[in-house]
Amino acid sequence: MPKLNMVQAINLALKEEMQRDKDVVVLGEDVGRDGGVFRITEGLLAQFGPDRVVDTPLAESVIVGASIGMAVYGLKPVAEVQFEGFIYPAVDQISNHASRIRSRSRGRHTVPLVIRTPYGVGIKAPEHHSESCEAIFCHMPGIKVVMPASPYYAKGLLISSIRDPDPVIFLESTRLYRLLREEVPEGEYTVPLEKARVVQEGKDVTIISWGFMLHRTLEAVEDIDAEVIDLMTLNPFDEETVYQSVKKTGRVVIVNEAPKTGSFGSEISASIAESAMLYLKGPILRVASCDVVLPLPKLEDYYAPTAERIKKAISEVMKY
Amino acid sequence: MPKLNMVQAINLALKEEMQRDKDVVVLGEDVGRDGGVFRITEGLLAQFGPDRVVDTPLAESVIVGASIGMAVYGLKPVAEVQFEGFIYPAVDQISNHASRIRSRSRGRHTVPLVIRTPYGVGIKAPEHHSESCEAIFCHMPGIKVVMPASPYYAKGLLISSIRDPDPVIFLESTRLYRLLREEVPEGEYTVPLEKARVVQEGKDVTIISWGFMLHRTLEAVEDIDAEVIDLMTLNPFDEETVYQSVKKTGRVVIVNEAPKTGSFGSEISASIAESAMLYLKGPILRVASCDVVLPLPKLEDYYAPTAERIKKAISEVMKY
Amino acid sequence: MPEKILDSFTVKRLDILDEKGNADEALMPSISNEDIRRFYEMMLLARTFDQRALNLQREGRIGTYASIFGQEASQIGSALALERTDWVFPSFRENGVYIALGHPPYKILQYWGGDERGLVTEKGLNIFPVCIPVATHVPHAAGAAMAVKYRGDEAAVVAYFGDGGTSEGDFHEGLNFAGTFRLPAVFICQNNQWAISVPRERQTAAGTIAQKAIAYGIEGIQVDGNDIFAVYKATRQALERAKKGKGPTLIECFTYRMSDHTTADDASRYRTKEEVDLWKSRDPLLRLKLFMEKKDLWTEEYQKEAEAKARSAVDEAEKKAESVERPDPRDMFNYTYGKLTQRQQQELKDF
Amino acid sequence: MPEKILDSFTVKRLDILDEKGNADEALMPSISNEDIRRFYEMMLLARTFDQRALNLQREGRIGTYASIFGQEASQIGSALALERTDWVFPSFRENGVYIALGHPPYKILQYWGGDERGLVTEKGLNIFPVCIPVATHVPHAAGAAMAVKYRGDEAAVVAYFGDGGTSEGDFHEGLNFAGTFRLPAVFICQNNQWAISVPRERQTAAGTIAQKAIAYGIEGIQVDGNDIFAVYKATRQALERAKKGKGPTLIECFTYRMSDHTTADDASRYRTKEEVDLWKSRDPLLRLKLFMEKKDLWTEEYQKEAEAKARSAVDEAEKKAESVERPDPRDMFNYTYGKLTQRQQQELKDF
Ligand SMILES: Cc1ncc(C[n+]2csc(CCOP(=O)(O)OP(=O)(O)O)c2C)c(N)n1
Ligand SMILES: Cc1ncc(C[n+]2csc(CCOP(=O)(O)OP(=O)(O)O)c2C)c(N)n1
Ligand SMILES: [Mg+2]
Ligand SMILES: [Mg+2]
Repeated sequence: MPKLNMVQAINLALKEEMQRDKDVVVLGEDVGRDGGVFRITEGLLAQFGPDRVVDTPLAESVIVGASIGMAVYGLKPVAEVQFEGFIYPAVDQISNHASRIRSRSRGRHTVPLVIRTPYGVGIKAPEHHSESCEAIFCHMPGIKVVMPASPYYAKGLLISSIRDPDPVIFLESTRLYRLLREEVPEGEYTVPLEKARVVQEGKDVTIISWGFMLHRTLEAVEDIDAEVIDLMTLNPFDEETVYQSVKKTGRVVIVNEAPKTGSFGSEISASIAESAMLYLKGPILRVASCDVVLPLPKLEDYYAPTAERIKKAISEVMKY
Repeated sequence: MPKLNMVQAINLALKEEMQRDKDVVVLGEDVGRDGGVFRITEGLLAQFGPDRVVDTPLAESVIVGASIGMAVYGLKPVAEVQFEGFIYPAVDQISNHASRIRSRSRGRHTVPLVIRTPYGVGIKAPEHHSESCEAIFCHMPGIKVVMPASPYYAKGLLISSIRDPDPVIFLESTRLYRLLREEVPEGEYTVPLEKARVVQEGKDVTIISWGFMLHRTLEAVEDIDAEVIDLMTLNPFDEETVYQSVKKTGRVVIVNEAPKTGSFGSEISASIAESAMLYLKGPILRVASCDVVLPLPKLEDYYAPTAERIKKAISEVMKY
Repeated sequence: MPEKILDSFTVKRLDILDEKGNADEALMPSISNEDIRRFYEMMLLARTFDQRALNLQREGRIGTYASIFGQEASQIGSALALERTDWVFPSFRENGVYIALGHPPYKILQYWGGDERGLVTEKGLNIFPVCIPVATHVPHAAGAAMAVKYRGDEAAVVAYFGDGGTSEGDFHEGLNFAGTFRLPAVFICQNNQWAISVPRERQTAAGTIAQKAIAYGIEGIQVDGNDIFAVYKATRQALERAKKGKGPTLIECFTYRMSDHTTADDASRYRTKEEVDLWKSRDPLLRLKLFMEKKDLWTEEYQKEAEAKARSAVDEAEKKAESVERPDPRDMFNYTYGKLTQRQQQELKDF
Repeated sequence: MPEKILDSFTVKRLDILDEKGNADEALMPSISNEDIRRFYEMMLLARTFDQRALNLQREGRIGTYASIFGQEASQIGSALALERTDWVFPSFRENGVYIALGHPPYKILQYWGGDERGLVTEKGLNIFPVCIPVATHVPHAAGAAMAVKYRGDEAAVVAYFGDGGTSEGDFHEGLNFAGTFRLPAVFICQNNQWAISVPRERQTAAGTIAQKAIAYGIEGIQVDGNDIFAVYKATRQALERAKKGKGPTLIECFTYRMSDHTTADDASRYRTKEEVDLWKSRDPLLRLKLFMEKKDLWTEEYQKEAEAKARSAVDEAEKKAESVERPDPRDMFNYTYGKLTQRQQQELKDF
């Protein structure tokens, strides 16, 4: 089986889905000729032509808004927003439209749309290129949010997202794009949405994470009997898997890349505090980025969770 | 002292601040001639003229974006977004700019801006007129979020917001606008930001709420020895007051109007689960709107927390 | 002016039927007498419906309602130019369009009464749900037009919005997108001179809305929006161009909002009675009636019959709207996603 | 065409200095010889700085960098037309503007090296921090212009952005706002023919960017953006109009991005060498040099001196940028709000 990095795995998922289903079209800034600024869409224009791989004008609201129109008409658009920091102009389309059309039309119209966008710290990019604002989209009923942590899961989750009848925000860590390779089967396989996976079993503490932070977490737990959960789909998230693990370990650390206040880690924590409280031995700790404006690269390393900070939180909860 | 409703109290705050400081200007859709669709800015055009009370074109991004430019130049704009459901086009300006300019310029430029907008259910308005999406703004470091629950506090908090050197989102419950009257002093007084208030002391359970939901909460606690906290400023929120109360009562219910998943109630819960866990007797319950697309008026009453649902949650935590 | 001229543009205006009911025969589109009567009866139905809806709101039997009074020619004239395969993206003020396209009037009342099911069109009637956030549906129309083109379908896409809507970023992004890809789209701006309390001149310094087409390299035209023939003709032409691959058109229907913005508004706070009276004389129904009278297509009797027909259709709509059973609260769960989430199942259990 | 013409518009273009260094004397603005040399030396400094920054990036000593190669006349010509009281809202590609306005070049390197302090202008130099989200600063410029007008200050506001930026909603909303209130603003679009890999023709179907002004009822003009005299003159005129209360102007500087989009880009993937070569012959420095030579303002010796001066300024900037002490990590806390929050105090304690 070929070992692929995440760029290649996502590219493969797009290619195979486009081959399989001619309703799948890709659009966004620089996705055609240039193959995307991270080369995710490389080769697609040559293979599928400019009607299916569309370089759009520079305008995120219409990229998403037009995708909604296409989706309602019957296509399955996969829109790329060049960086998550530039998705904000499209928040209105996502929140007021993509998420609501099924409900507002009582199922008469649906929006089978995927919005892919790179997120996160780690590549020392310019300002606004390192956002991790998934929490915002997790607060929009009607929207699904998926964040893969490795090439294999990226491909399988993207295929599931494309086939899902509802709008999915698919967030790709720029740091993970080329960080690791993994065996990725060619051809069709899916990883189901709304299911978390237990990456490693353990009995002392449950650590919940997703995306790039999963890898920082795995670094941090080397000497600990930790159960590590990759949430994969954030909204709707797999409560069952989370609570089961918590009931077993009684200790929880949640690691996410966003600034702590209002991050999705807070939702996980609150859900546990609501539904599995009686099994807890101590506080639920969140390891998150600082509650500050995302700094420029010189201070980036001070901002986001490190393995050290995760370890510290683990030893803290292990006191109970 | 005159008894004013919230519309009058906010109007008075604007009027007095504009009298006091000619850098304070008001802008938005229909704020001038029409006095605002809720009459919040009634009379201001006549008193202060069209240069200070500006009817803008219908475009929320530039309403906020231009306000940022004005604020950096030295004015103190108070922008109105007609309903919170229409603030999404301005999310980019709020998140990528208003919140960051102080940090990005290392204090050289600041954004003393207030964005007022009506939120929430209760008046059976058309679609998109009943949002309660405060959580989104609470996840933006650099932004403050204020939600008054009564006329007196609305006036005092708005004055503080206008004088605050940083951008403040000021959310006004449409349901509260004319629901109750309260003694509101004329002339200058302020209610400090970043401080919660204990509305009623109690020892059995802490109930944390804000805005319109505070009143549903107060309905629900009539027969209970509950400590009720009005958070008032959501971000940054007054952790100390919250934890102190939790340490006293050991039981917590959080009530908010937003759909539960990713709501700011989750942040409060997670913060407590992190910092005051050892004092808790049972689970932290959140009473929130359902995780569904906000329905049209016919189903509105099924969507948001009722006194019944709050009572039910209280009896639930009282079991511990 | 010593600089070179790179390009030049004009803004055109189409008027056919004047206030006295005289039509410019040279410009007149070919419409059968039967169709002329259909135009008139449809405008009458729309107006009758609208007045009833205003009443029902006053009686608290529906919620906030946005009247189309004065804009009947813009709505009916354009809607009747469409074909069944075309897709329509309305704003919140297209009740006349809905009616003309055959969406049952009782459903319109149901929607304004606070029930999503009123938005559900029958299969084959492609009207996107009402769009309340101003101009945000313009990108949807552009996208649907791109899908039409991609599929090679014999169809065009029409979006309706107001003068105020042209200030929004989404208007711009949508038209530019449609222009760039020469999409089969028609953008109909009902310039009714007001966006709530903001007059057209305070919305933009451009002298016309039509000239905004120049920014997108697309066709633009202003038509007398109270002249149903002009609206119909311009829409037909734009649809033809769209379907022939000649790209999108922006049509400015120059009309007037005779009512308050919605039932929650009081227009007397910001505009004069004189202005409203001026526009009364430009009424779209009146002038078509005068035209028909001259052509012997209109009699008192005909009028009475037409009114009775409209009234009974609206009576029926009202009755039907009020007899619809209340929506099931569970529907808000059932239609948020394709299937219930773990959390929703729990919430439903506690419901 | 049977319709009435409501209005007509033209799009103008200003060229003064051609590729061979010949100036149209009738159009030539009055500029002293000293100033002409200043123009030239500033362009040379900007280009020298730019090449150095590209080198520093290659060596990993600064981060991603956006080159201004080819756009020197657009940036220097417009910036030197400004007065000290004017406010500037740059995008991310205005290094030449920063330099021309007197922001120390070492700070520009500091910024691209990942340090916010590089954006801090001295008091009295009103440049808003670099704006990376495309076109989002256009509304800020409109707002600042509104504040200028409100205060009655003797100033204008200038925003810079690219051809790609004109597709964004914020461009539209900002220009429409400025037009509606006749604000003292000048919008300078450096149409460098590309937005990363998307050519100008795929950005919009409009033949020119300048004609987009028509949509806002404001002045618009295209100028040869590699002709510093044309850029300078058009900017002066626009600033004058702004300050006289005649409203905003959109200036399209027709130029070319000779480099990759940024150092993270590889332009050879999407454009031809022929195209780049064609634009090489239109170089803004070259043609000013030829002009100066004809006017006896340029000699080989002068060139060497000017180059040496530029080089030493850039050497100094490089040295200074590299000797700046690392920023204090606590600054990210210190500058998020005016004062630390309860939570931040805790986070700092655990830091
Ligand atoms: C994005 C957004 N902002 C504000 C509103 C509130 N609002 C509803 S209609 C309206 C005015 C619309 O004016 P126009 O586009 O001219 O349409 P008209 O009402 O005249 O048909 C406003 C401001 C809204 N619905 N959406
Ligand atoms: C809102 C937003 N979307 C996408 C990007 C990524 N991006 C950076 S520059 C650029 C192209 C800009 O083109 P143009 O406006 O012509 O300016 P130029 O780079 O040519 O100077 C893009 C797509 C961004 N910075 N901001
Ligand atoms: Mg209007
Ligand atoms: Mg460009």
